[in-house]
Amino acid sequence: MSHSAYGIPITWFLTLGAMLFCIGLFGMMVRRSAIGMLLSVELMLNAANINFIAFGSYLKLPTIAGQIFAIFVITLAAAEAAVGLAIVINIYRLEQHVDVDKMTAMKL
Amino acid sequence: MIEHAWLIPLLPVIAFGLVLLFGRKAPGNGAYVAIAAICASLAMSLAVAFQWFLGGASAAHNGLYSVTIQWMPVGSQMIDMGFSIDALSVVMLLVVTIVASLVQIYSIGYMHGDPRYPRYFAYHSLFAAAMLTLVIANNVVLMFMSWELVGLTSYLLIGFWFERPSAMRAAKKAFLVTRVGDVGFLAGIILIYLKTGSLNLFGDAGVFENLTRLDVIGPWGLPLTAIAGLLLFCGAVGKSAQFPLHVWLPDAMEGPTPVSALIHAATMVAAGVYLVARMYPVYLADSSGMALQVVAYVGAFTALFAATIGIAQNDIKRVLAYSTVSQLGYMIMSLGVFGYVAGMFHLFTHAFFKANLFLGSGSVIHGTGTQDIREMGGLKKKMPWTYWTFLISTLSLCGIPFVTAGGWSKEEILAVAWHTNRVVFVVGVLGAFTTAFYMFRLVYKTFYGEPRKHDIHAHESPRVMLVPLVILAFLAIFAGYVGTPWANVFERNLVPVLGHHYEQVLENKLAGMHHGFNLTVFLFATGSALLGIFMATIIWLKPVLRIEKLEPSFGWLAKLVENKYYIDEIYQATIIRGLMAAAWLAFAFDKWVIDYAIVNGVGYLTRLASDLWGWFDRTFVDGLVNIIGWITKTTGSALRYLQTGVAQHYIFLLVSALVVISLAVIAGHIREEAWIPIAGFYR
Amino acid sequence: MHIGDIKLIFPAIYMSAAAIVVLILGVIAARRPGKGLDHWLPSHYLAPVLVFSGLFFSAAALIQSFAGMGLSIEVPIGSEMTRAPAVALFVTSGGHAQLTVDPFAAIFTFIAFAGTLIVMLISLDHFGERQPHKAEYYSILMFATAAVSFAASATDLIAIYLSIEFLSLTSYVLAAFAKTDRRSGEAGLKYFLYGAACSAIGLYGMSILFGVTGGSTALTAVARGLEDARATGAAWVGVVFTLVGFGFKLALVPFHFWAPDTYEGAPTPVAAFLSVVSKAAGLAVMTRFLTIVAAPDEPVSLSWYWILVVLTAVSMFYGNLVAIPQRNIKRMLAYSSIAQVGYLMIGVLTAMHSFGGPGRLLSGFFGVPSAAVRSDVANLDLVTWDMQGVLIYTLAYLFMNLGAFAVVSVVGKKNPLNPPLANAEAYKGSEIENYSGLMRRSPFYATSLTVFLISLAGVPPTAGFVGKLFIFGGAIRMGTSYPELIVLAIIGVINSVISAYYYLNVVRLMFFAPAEGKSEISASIPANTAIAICLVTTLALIVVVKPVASLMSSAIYSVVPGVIR
Amino acid sequence: MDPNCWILPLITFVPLVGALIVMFIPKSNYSAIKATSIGISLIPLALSVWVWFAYDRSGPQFPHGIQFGVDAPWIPSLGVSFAMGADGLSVPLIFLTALLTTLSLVYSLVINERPKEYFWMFLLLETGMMGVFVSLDFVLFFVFWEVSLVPMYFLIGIWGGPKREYAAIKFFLYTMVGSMAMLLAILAMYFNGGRTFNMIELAKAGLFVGPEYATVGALVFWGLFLGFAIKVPMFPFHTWLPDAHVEAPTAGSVILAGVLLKMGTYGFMRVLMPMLPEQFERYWWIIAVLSVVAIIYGAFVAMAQWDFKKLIAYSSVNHMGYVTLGCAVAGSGAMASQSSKILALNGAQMQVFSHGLLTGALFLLVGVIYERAHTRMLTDFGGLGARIPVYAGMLSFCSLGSLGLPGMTGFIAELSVLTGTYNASPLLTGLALIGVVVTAAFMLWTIQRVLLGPLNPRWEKMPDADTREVSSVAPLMALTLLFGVMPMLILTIFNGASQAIVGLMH
Repeated sequence: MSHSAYGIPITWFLTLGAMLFCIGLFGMMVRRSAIGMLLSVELMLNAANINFIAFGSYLKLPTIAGQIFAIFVITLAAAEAAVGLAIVINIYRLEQHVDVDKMTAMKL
Repeated sequence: MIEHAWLIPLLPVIAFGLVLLFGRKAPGNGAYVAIAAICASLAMSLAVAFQWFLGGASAAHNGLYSVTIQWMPVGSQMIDMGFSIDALSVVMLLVVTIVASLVQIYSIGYMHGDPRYPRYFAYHSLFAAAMLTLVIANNVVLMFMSWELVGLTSYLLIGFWFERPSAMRAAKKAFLVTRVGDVGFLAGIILIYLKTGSLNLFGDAGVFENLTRLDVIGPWGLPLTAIAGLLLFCGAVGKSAQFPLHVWLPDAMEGPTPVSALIHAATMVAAGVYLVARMYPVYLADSSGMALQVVAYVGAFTALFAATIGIAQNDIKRVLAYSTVSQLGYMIMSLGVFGYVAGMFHLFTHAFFKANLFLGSGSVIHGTGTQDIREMGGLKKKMPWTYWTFLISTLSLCGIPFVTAGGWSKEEILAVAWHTNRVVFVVGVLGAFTTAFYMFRLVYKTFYGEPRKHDIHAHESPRVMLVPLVILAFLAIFAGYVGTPWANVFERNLVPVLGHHYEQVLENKLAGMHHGFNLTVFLFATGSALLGIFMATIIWLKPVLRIEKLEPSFGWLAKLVENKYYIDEIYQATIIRGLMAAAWLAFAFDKWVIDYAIVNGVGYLTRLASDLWGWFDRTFVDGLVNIIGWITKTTGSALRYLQTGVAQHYIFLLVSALVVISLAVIAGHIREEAWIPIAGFYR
Repeated sequence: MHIGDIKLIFPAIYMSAAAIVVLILGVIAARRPGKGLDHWLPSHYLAPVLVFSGLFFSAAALIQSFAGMGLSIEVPIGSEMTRAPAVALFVTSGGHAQLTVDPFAAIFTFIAFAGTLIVMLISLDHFGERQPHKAEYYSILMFATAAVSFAASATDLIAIYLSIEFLSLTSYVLAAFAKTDRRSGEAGLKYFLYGAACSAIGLYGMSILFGVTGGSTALTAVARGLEDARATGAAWVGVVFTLVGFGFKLALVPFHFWAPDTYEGAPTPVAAFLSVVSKAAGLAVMTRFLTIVAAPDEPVSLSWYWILVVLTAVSMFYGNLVAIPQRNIKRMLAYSSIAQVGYLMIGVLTAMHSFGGPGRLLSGFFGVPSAAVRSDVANLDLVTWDMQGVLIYTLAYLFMNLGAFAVVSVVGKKNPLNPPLANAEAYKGSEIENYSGLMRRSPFYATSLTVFLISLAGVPPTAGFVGKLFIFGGAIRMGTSYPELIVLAIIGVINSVISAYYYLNVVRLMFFAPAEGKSEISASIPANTAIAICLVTTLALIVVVKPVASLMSSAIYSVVPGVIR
Repeated sequence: MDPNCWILPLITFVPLVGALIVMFIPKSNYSAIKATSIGISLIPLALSVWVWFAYDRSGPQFPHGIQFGVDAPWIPSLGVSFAMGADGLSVPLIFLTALLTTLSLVYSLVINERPKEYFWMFLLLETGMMGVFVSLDFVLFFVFWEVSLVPMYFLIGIWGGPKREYAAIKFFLYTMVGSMAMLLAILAMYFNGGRTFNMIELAKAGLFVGPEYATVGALVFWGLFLGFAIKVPMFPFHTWLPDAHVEAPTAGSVILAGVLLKMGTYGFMRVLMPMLPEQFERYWWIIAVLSVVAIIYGAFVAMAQWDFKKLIAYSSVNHMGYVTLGCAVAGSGAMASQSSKILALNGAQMQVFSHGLLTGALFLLVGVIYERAHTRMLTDFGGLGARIPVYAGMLSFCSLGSLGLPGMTGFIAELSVLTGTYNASPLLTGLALIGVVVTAAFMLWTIQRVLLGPLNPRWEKMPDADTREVSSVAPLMALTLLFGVMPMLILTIFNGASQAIVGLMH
């Protein structure tokens, strides 16, 4: 692949992002505890951030739109984490466990 | 008076309404109102007849007076309907009104004390009205409507005592069998209407004028006129109880005897003959002549066939019923062999003496309380009036010449048969012999010898029943003088009814027939009658010839004849059971195949599918199925089952769906090695 | 960055401000119970009043956006002057607006406000007086409404993501609001986890789109970027991943797994809110995204357009078939709303064809549509039938679904907060058997629920029928050139018959089954007014269709920014 | 268009207003509810009689123009207008609907279980039915078509017999499938016929003519046919009728048989024949064959029934067979001559009217005997003729009328249809004639079972028909006799409509 301005081509960043995304996704599917799933969500969001920043800077005429988007995403990730933890704590107070597999009161 | 001829049928209808609504309260609880109406009609008919035959009206209206009103619009043209007076209808008017009024007077005595007395007279008036409308109708549909109404009233009157199951069944049988015939009649009407474009008989646009349009070769190589003729004849067969639709008449004897006298002897059954006579131009226009052939042979066969059965009957009314069937066969036979005038003349005379016979048998039953002639005997002395009137009518029926009316008309028929169709002539003579044989068997069994059952103390009927008997007996003798070979008034007036064209056709069909007294025919007719009487006397009056000795050789024949050739049983086995089986089969098909299998099946399947899922998910919740087994099983089957309640599973399904979608989307582009430009795109 | 005319976005700002006011009042009142503000100015009655006045602001914004529709003005950005749509806000370089408050957005804001008003009326009755954290509940509800109006007008990837997340977060909290009830907690958690995953995937998709289409986040720029990046597979994956985010909001089939459990678990008013208002937001964003960015290429390869067609059909069948065996009415309504989304998607696909269709892609100055489109613009009345199906059905769906949920909340109201999970079986509030013989106990609720269910089934003369008439009409009109739409219409018809079955099942129970021993049902004035409003609109829509239809058709027009009249 | 004449909207919406008035009467006040409902139902009856006489027999007929027309804009952007009008086809049906509703309400005076909802639903049903016969705009037609469906569902469901729920839901879903197919067909016609829902313009627009529209035209034709055939009901789609009739309350089944079935045949004559003449001529023989099968099949299955009401339900299938046969022949293109096609169509319309009167009366009579004996099985009756003479008279009059005895409308209708069919295909007429005989058989068999024979001891003290029952059946009998003897009065009305429709069918 051609030698790019920053020494390493953009594909490395994209693959890193993709790997992080897949780990997060896998984490969501496999983790038993809600907290674990929260972590995986954070992972996925950060993977998207990496993409944004990489694309933003590697364009022929680089724009900062990517970074702006990344900043927004970070703030929202924080808010999401807060709300998520609030709900998880509430569940823990009721059932003394946060094991998602056991929470099947409503099904089918 | 001719212009007001439409009043004749209207009066009985009004009487019907009055008696039905205010029966109990009317004078003589309904009887006098009905009789007044029918007598008024009789008077008007006589006036019309007088004006028509003697007053020169027939000449004034050159043989036909027809008035119509608008009835039914079809597209641009309008079908109209009305009444017409000509010689044929006047004759029938006379017959119907005379017999009807006499029978109604007779019924006062016979039906005395019946719980539904007024309703009987209401039905009687309705019958008279329907019959009179039929006779003067000039539109085929009006004829059909009155034809069916006549059938309805016979149904009501036969089933008058409907508490008796046998009467009820007889009524239904009568209506259905005649209905089968009527369907043929209806088909005939439709064919005629479509081909000639009109339903009115007379007038230049009428049916009779453009019958030529019908004379085109239709299916089975027959001209349409023949087919139309045959279809109309179906109606006649049904109504006039010809073979094979004759089964209903003997059972119709379940009704009160005056009813049998009026309807099943004189008027209604004659309607079939009247229909063929009225539509005679259709038969004459038939180039192949097939229709008339069929009419002749059916008539002849019925005449002989019914007469033979008459011999073996033991119920007085059934004997007379079969004799009616046989005499109707005679009339139809005569029409078949171009004996147009003879047929109508026989109908004219037959009405009187047969009505008299039935009323006579009515008074016998009224007196003795039984209908089985084996229990009667020796009534000669106890019921002299009934005996003499019965004897006169029997002689008239057997066709004794010079003295009785029946003689003249039967001799006339045989004369025509002699001229045109010898086979029919032979059958006629044999018929005459058998008729005389069974009639005198009846007379000897009922009136001669000693009373077989001793507890019967027969008494003469009251005068109100005897007066009609005497009048009818008088007519049975003198009605014949209208049509004697020398001064045939009947023929002079009836033939022009056909209209000049068909009159000519009839003329050349009967060309060369000797119009006077025909010695050979006379000898044969009277000879066979006298032989019949002689045979009856030597068997039943003075038992020279023991009937029992004949038993071994003729036993089976007697058995066969006794059971009316098992016709009823055959019908029962084939048609009626077949119909019921078809009905059951159709219902089973409807219930199981269509309703259950298809409709409920579809409904059931969807219910089944959803219930299956319901059951499936209940079992899963309780059972701890391991994850791997669960994933492979569920993704395959129930969608609902996907909703497991566990968050991870949801996300798993989301991801798998996403993967599938992305692959599907990219599939289109893989071959274009789409990925390479990304690197080039960026620095 | 040019700010643009703030008055257009005022309703959203007003709503957020009102939410904050209610929150502060609630906090103050909570600190001094009894004699304080809580006594003479109870916050939870203030909220509906504020929302009601919000309605008027959104109407004003609608009128103003109508005026500005299609006009473009010179806008100073940085150094040079660029043309931008008059109704644009926060215009970035190259004339791309982040928010475009065109009539389409204004109508959705109006719908959101009306929906929230009714949800609040239901909540007042459902939770009654003694609901803990009343103020917080109503303020979050108002924040969510503000989020919906932002989402409706977002024409920029960032704006879309932000407003969708804002709405989702608020609805996670609402879903889990009944703190003491285990079912509500569980519902909230599942909703949160599933939502977070979907929005993450959506975000990842947006990042790919951002990259592949040349680095701009504005929808119009992305559309042009897609034009030449169409060949790369990545572009399509990006679009699909982004659609996951919107699909989650709409509860389209593969992204619907959260809906049944959440609707059953969450308090009924929240379920109502989720099923209507949050879906409206999803619908607005999906329509805007599809009509602007979409371009199912010709010849139609297995592009993501066909995926949407398949998903629509599957969600219709899935929603209706699985609703049949349900025994809990809220769960049944959840599946029924999944099916209803199917009908809505037919409308969206038809709308997409009539504007975003192939060959009509926006080219030239900031996406001014090609000549073909401009010709259609001229005679507004001619181009009917294709676009307004979505909006009319949304309006009809809003009122009939909210009406149904209102009655369900009134009938199922055991006590203010659902009982704890322990005696879940005891809590039969929303089991369908609970409705047997309702006609004898409370005829008003029985007849109104019957009208709503019959309307959901699409039987005339209700609003549902009018909606379906427009949707199927549009499908058949476009169907002459895109036969797959006729197939969808036929599937839609079949499904309305299937849906008639389980809707009528409830009606059957209410009218024919005996009502042994069940108590008379009574409800406070707010709930009755909510039901009355929905009843009137469901029955009256067929009469008032004329103005509504013309309003909707012109609104749909403006989806395409910069359409010059 | 001539100036709007507001008589038809008045007839349609007076019952709706009445229903609202009834809603405000307190539930306990039974007599007030019944009195107001019957009073209100008299208004449309009076208006429909006025329309009957004011109708100009030779005036403009459906496709070329309309009488009592009204046309107001409703959704102009879609070409939907509030259009109503009447012609030879609909005037008698309007009168029939009004008459049967009033008589059913008179008969329902005995209903004391939730009477408020009962009468309220009935008046709503009347609006629905009336709307179908007068509306000239497809959306309006479809709305009224479905509006009449819902109250009937409740009438069967709440006041019906033991299996009422199954019968009600079956009735609803059956008709809904039909009407949904019809909705799609209407929309397709809308786009092909120049974007208008107005029936007059669509009839003039010559839809789906030419080979390129063959498949679409066929699809639309069979869609509409399905919608109407289910309602008639024609042979394969008839299985909902016996269940619905047996389970419906007496007045309900009178309206169901008397009017709801007519909406199907009205659809044939108002929509299928004038608007899709080319398709109709291509597929007429299928409809003819199905109708003859219905005639024979209906008669035979009726014969195998023991439940009195089910027997009459199947006899309706038989009678409606004649109607569809008449329509099929009228659209048979070159097969039949013009005058026989008009005759067949006249016969079909006459049969619609006569079936409404006679079967309506029969169902009332079945109700009368059911109230007294609480059983409908024919085996339980016998010999009632002696015990209840007035009832016996009425029952035999109506049964004989329905088996086509001359002097009543049934005969005129069957005669005309059979004559018309003969011209098109003698074979079909022959088969249909079999149906005539079998109909006579099962009708007489029923009379014999119920009225004749020895009196069943259980009914010793059965009271005769009282004034309420006689007054609800007598008008129907009188009309059958009047139009039977003097068909001029009604046939001139039908004649105009038939000429217009057949004229369109080149």
